[in-house]
Amino acid sequence: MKIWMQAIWSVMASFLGVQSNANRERDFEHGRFSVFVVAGLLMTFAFLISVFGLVQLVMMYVK
Amino acid sequence: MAEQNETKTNRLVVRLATAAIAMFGFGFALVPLYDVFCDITGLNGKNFSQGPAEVTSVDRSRTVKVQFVTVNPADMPWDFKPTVRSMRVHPGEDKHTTFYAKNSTAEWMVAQAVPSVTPSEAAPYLHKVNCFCFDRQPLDAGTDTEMPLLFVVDPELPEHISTITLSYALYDLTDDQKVTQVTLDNDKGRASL
Amino acid sequence: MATVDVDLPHVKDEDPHHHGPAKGLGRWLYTTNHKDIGSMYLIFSLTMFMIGGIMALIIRAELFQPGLQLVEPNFFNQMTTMHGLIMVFGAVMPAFVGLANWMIPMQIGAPDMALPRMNNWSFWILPFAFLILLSSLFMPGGAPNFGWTFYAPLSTTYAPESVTFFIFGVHIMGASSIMGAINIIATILNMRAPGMTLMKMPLFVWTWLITAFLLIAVMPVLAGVVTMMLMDIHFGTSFFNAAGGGDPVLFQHVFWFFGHPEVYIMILPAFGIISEIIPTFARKRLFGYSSMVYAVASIALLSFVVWAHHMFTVGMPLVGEVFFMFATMLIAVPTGVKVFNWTATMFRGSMTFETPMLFAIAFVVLFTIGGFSGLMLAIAPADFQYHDTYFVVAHFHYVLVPGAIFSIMAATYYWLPKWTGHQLNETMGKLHFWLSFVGVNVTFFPMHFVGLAGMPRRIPDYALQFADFNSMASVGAFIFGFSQLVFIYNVIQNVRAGEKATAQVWEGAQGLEWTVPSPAPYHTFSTPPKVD
Amino acid sequence: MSKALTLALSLLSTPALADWQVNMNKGVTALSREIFDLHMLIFWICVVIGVAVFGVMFYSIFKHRKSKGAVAEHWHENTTVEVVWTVIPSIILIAMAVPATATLMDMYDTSEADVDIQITGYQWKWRYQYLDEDIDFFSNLSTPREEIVNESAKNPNYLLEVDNALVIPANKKVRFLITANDVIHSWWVPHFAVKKDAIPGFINEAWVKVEEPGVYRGQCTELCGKDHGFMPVVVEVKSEADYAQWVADQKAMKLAMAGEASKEFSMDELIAKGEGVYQAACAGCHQPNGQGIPGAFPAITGSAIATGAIDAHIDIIVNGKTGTAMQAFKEQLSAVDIAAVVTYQRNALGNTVGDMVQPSAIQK
Repeated sequence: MKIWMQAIWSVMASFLGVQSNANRERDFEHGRFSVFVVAGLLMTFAFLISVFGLVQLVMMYVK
Repeated sequence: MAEQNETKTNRLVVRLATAAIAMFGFGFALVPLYDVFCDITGLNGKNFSQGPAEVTSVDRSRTVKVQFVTVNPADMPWDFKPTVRSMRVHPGEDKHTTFYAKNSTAEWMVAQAVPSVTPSEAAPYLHKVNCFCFDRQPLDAGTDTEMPLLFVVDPELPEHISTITLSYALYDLTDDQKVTQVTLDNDKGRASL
Repeated sequence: MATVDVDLPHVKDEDPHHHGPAKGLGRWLYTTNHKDIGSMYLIFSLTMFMIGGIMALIIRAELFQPGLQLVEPNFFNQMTTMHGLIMVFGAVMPAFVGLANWMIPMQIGAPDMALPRMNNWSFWILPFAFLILLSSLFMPGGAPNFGWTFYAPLSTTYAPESVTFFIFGVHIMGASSIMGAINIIATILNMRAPGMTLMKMPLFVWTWLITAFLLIAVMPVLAGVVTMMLMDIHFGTSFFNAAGGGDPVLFQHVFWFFGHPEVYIMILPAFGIISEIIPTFARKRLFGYSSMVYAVASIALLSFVVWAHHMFTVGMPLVGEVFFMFATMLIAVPTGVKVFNWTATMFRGSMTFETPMLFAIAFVVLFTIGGFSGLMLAIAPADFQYHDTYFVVAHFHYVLVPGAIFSIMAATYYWLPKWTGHQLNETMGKLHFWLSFVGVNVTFFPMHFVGLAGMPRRIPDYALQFADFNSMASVGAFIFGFSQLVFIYNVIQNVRAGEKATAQVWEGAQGLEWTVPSPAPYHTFSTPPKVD
Repeated sequence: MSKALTLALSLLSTPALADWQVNMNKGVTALSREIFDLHMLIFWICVVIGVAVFGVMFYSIFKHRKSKGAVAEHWHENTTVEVVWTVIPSIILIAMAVPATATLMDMYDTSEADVDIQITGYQWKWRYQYLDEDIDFFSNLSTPREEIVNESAKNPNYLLEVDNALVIPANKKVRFLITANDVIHSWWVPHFAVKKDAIPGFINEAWVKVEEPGVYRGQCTELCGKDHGFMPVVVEVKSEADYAQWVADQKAMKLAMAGEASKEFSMDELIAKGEGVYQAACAGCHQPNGQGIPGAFPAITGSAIATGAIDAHIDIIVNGKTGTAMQAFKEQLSAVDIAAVVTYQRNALGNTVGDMVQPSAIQK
């Protein structure tokens, strides 16, 4: 499970575009490629949903 | 080491090639996906609703202005205009109107109307119970006709929408008809591909 | 096709009985050597850059003054369409593939690309794809005149007959890009020298790995959309024809679903090149290497969810407009901010300003200006005033000309001594740089003003209030155009003669490619190097 | 040196009135000013960030040069600094999106309009139909061809002038229903900040409430073929009284036109009127001299139709020809115009058929 949490955390860091060298070495040492792909797709989908939610929120607030 | 590397490369190449072919298929899958997405959000003013709508109550307290607009595409010589420009309706009540079409050319022709609604947000709430746009409309040379439209505005129409404009573009399908000799489109769906 | 015969001087490499390149035309036709194929891609790209450039000069000559002076409006539309297609698919992408072919094997210590024969094949179909495209200029009805974005129904029902040639040309270009991408991924993932782990790869290799995945995901969608066009035009389907139940807006959605990742395909390799050059001339390691790798990787996914910001005025529901505005802003900022990493690399470095570094700094400054105008375009309500005007033309030319093209020139000046074994002529390089720098700004900066003032895109003639800035842009275009002849002279001169270049070539350079002698022998790293 | 000379020469030669507008039009509606403010806000944010970044960069370019003895330091990572310089611009720019959403929601206001106008984009002209009144006309570019091919001086409204401008009342909400007849066009008036694509087979809507009467000019903004640059938009905003007067005049003119259709014309009157109609409606493709463009548009001189049976000649003009660029001009030209242009084409441009047709004989 820890692998998945690290992968999701790394993917979120990549969305922000900032990552420490230590995490990168950990990801490339132990991380499995397929885990990262799945985590990436999941996080992209989560990103879509959260932006959609943010949009609804802002449109409610601004009305 | 080289052979083991060889098979690894081949396996990777096969996987990448199938990914490319899958994406080619995905490009084509976008077409039905787009129609489903349009149906839900009324994107681009498209609505495919046909047949009686499950509308129970008539909301007498609110009136919505429904306008009718017609457009003749490039090579469509017919006279085509709504008999009634606009009407005020209560959401939930069935309303009827007609569209006038005249084939002023010297040959038999067949045409099909493509509906479009604006604001696109209102598209899912305008139910067309019976519409001349469901089928192809043949007209002999010089004859004219009045084409029926039976529609109802859904009471759940969002509050801020007070005017709905329903537009029809009348397309000439005479060549298609002659080429494909398709009998009149009987699946009552929108014009098939 | 004016090919300059780059005959690499034959230097005895360490393996005496190993035969060098074959002689004559056969060498180039049957080569499976990544260096020869790289050179062919680069020469082909330079030729296409010139052809596309001539078309740009025809466009700017017509727009020099109000009134129709030179060309018919229909031919003008052909010029804008072909200029766009040739520059995107003929100049920028093959140049990056050429640089990848040359440098990736040497940077990861591989003897050659994973699939050498497919590598030859994916180059050699390109000239024929562009012959098909360019031959449509001489067909009845003329070349494609519906813009490089070929929106339906202008590109289907109302297109000249040559549209079918355009479709087959695009099919072949797509096939070449997909095969190139598969080759590059296989090489990077499977043929790295022992010790060269994914962690130690240079950033140029990383950006190309991500670009290759983008290519594989997106070029098939482009092939799909042109196939749908083919079926609409010839086989009576109605994908984009409203008469048969189709929808022209569907075309725009599928095209831009390919289109936006495509613009990232054209800029990520440039990020990689600049991240190689600035550390060398600042003599300081790239600041935040990990952040760059992760940011570039996230682009691969996020570039798929923002395509509709090209279509804000098409009539989308309100929720759609707001969603794509937010998504575009949320993605544009983290990627734009990567520019700060290059600035931080330069900070407290020890810099010298040879030609590659000049081009790299110009890239950072001018690409960022293009990035800022991109952020302005992301604001949906403001985009109602910007959309399809010269403000958009100024935006994408700032990210493409001082962006992609300057990075390709920087890479050429940076790695040319390694390819040809001769030192660069710095004064001529600087002359080319300053002429191009002035030309690019005089050409494209006034376009911001006429765009904001209300001049639409793709028009052969304009109202009088746009006259002054347009004549200025046209003069700039001719300065920029003719200064590229200086570039060609520099390249040919460097191939022919020049002082002997050392293996290290640049004092601050790091990387496996600098461990091989200059000029790089025909076969490098036949035995994998030791990477500590 | 020669480049500078040509630059100087070119700047002097353009007419003095060409202004140097560098910024977006503030516009004449509440919305266009809101959009202008958004534009300036995001512009200044970008300038501030740009000055900061380039400042640091040029500072380090001048300070940390090898020739000045600078020795490179060895740090190359600091995630906190990176987080700071990523999060701060992100927050500024995302905060930017909230007022933008507010403006966008105002633009999608669907309250009831006072005037509804259907705008249809044709290949290379606009058609305006007032839904409530029975007014329906085409708006063609009226810049004379001589000005375009530089045979005569260009008037100040070069390429931004039409024969029949769209007329709308001031201080009233006017709703535009925008669609297209053939390819995708885009209807844009910079001073209204209204731009909407006209898509064949579908309808889009936009609206405007203009405060000051005046004439506002715009252009088609989506590539739509040969004369994409030659189909401008001109909107005349009149006060309510003037607008009502204009509507009345239009209706009176329509009656007069109907009356005129039943009048008998002489051959010379028809030919004279026909030449004007030919230059406006037909010369675009068949060329002013009637030679057409081989392979694209057939010639009128010696054409089988123009010299053959007059009914076929009338029919191709009234109903057009499917599958070709020849449109149905039934709705674009009045019966008088059609009779005049038919008579003109049969007795001019090198044709001498000698017969004529009266407007009453034109069966639309």
